[in-house]
Amino acid sequence: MSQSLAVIFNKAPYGTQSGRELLDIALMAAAFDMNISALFIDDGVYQLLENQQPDILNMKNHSPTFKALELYGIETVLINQEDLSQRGLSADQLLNVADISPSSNINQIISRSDFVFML
Amino acid sequence: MSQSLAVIFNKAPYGTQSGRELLDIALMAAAFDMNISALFIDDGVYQLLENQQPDILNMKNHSPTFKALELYGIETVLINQEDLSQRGLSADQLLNVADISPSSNINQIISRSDFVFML
Amino acid sequence: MAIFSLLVTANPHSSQGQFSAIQFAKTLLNQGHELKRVFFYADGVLVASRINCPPSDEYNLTKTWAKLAIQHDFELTACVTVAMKRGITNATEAERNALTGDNLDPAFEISGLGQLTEAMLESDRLVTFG
Amino acid sequence: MAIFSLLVTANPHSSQGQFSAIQFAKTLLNQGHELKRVFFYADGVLVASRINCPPSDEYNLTKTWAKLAIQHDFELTACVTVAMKRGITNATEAERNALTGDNLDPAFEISGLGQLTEAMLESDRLVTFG
Amino acid sequence: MKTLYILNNPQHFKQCASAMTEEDTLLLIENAVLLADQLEPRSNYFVLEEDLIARGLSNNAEWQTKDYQGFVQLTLDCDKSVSWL
Amino acid sequence: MKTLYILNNPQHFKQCASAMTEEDTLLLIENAVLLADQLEPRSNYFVLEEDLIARGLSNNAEWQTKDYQGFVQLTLDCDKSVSWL
Repeated sequence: MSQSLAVIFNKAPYGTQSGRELLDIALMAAAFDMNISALFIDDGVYQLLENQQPDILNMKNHSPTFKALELYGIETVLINQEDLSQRGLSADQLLNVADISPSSNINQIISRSDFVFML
Repeated sequence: MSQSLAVIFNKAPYGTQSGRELLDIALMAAAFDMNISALFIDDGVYQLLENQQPDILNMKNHSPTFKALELYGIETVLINQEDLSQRGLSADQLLNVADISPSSNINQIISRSDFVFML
Repeated sequence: MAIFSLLVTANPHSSQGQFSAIQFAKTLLNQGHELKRVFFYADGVLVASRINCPPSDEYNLTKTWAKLAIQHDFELTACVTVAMKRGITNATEAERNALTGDNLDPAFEISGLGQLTEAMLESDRLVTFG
Repeated sequence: MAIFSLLVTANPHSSQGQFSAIQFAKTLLNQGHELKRVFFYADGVLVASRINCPPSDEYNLTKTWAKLAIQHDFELTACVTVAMKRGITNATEAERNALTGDNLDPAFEISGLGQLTEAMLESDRLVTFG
Repeated sequence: MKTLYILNNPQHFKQCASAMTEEDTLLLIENAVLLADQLEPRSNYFVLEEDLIARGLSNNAEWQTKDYQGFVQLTLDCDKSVSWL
Repeated sequence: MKTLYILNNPQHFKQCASAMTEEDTLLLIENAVLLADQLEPRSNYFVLEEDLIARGLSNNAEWQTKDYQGFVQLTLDCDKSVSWL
């Protein structure tokens, strides 16, 4: 059975630039046929907001790359329901790449994965 | 009248290494005859704990340098009373370089200083 | 019109502060104010390496600072102590410390913390980006 | 006895993670375990510069990793993409990107993210220091 | 002294706000703009518009906004600025 | 899977703890060791001794301690480790 990896996005984009570098780990591991989950929790839920325009500050917009997750065969892409609603965000403000999921489900994936990375 | 500078230590030592670099700014400005205050608030109060031994992890112990503050003519060295007691720390655990002071007094110094630096 | 200096302590590779500082600098210059000096301290000095090589579709902060400074005649000064520690050095300091190589971008200079104090005393406003 | 690999993402200049990683590496080696590879990613790659020059009374993390790796025969691998962005480069990459200088310490190598995945799959334990 | 507090880290809001007096001004920048969705607006609190737009949050905030031109002007209107890190 | 959570940032304690199950273990390292003075000890919570000593806090904690040898052993006793950043 192939090994599993969960990458946890828990920081908002741009203020820290870890999102893009964590995403690169997920895409690489997918190429090695690992079983990947991408999990968006806490301020990491802001990574998936639509209409990001960091180019007005000359920063690269890495959010379109999240659409590549499916292309790379990464099917488990979950965003934490409680963290979304606590921030007053709703599904229609988000890129259409993640399923909304309760904490208990997300925690189960963290617990079951062979490797877990944050950045 | 000479210009005044307040440096605010608000982070614990070693986990982040900003304490030493902030201290260097204070010492340099003192050499320019600026009127310096060194303020220790929040987790910055841990900077002044006695018996630090970071050398066991091969990190340099910069806490003795706080004793140089007086040598450089920096007389206003204050540690926040509320932040100390909230962390269960008492005066006898601290290097003997700072006066314990209420927030209101510390905030007044921040307000009155011409320059304020954190790191 | 006012004279500004900036203190930039933000890591150019993993935080936003350098982008914010450049935007702030451009805006104040557009408004006709003067920029005297940008002083780089802590991880901020990492921007001063001429061999920083971001992907071609990303902004090159080092070159942007350099271009802006030449165009508007202000100083880009990195603190020597924290720069040496972080592997940012010019030929002179490299030789003095027996290092095999140097990497300071020619638009930047390495100097002491006194240049920060001087900037504080000789500018109307000092703004920090960390 | 187990085979370990480490993932080190901590900034060597402004956080503690590299000190912790070295302590962890020394301890596991002392206990007779094997260290296969230390993979440096994000700001962790900054430790791979041979011109890092801390004050003489401070620990030189670059030299410590180098010495430990030679002594115990494990690999020090920095991810090429994030290293180039951060101004960490070897002669080959410098030439390819028309950079005027290089700074990779000879004990380190620059390679792709695949080396991290390989370390994950070929070690009993992977521990991250960020 | 009328002070402009510049906050870029949402986790330091409480610390920063507790140092402010009523004549002081607060400007949220970078990731601290996320707070504008979570905290009550005030007459002396502002949020940096470009950082909201960068994050796709431009329509949400009830806070007063400043663009970079306004940011520069705030540093001149106040006697000094404190970047709360 | 029995997991060792390694926490170095005190501000992320709540996040980290809420991801843990009862069979998991928590080790506080670096600046997170400061939490040992502020939180209740638990049977599956440990704090890294060297980091306490480094900060002059060695006498305070009521928490169970592990030294680096114990830290390495914990990573072997658990099925995997998660460094919560």
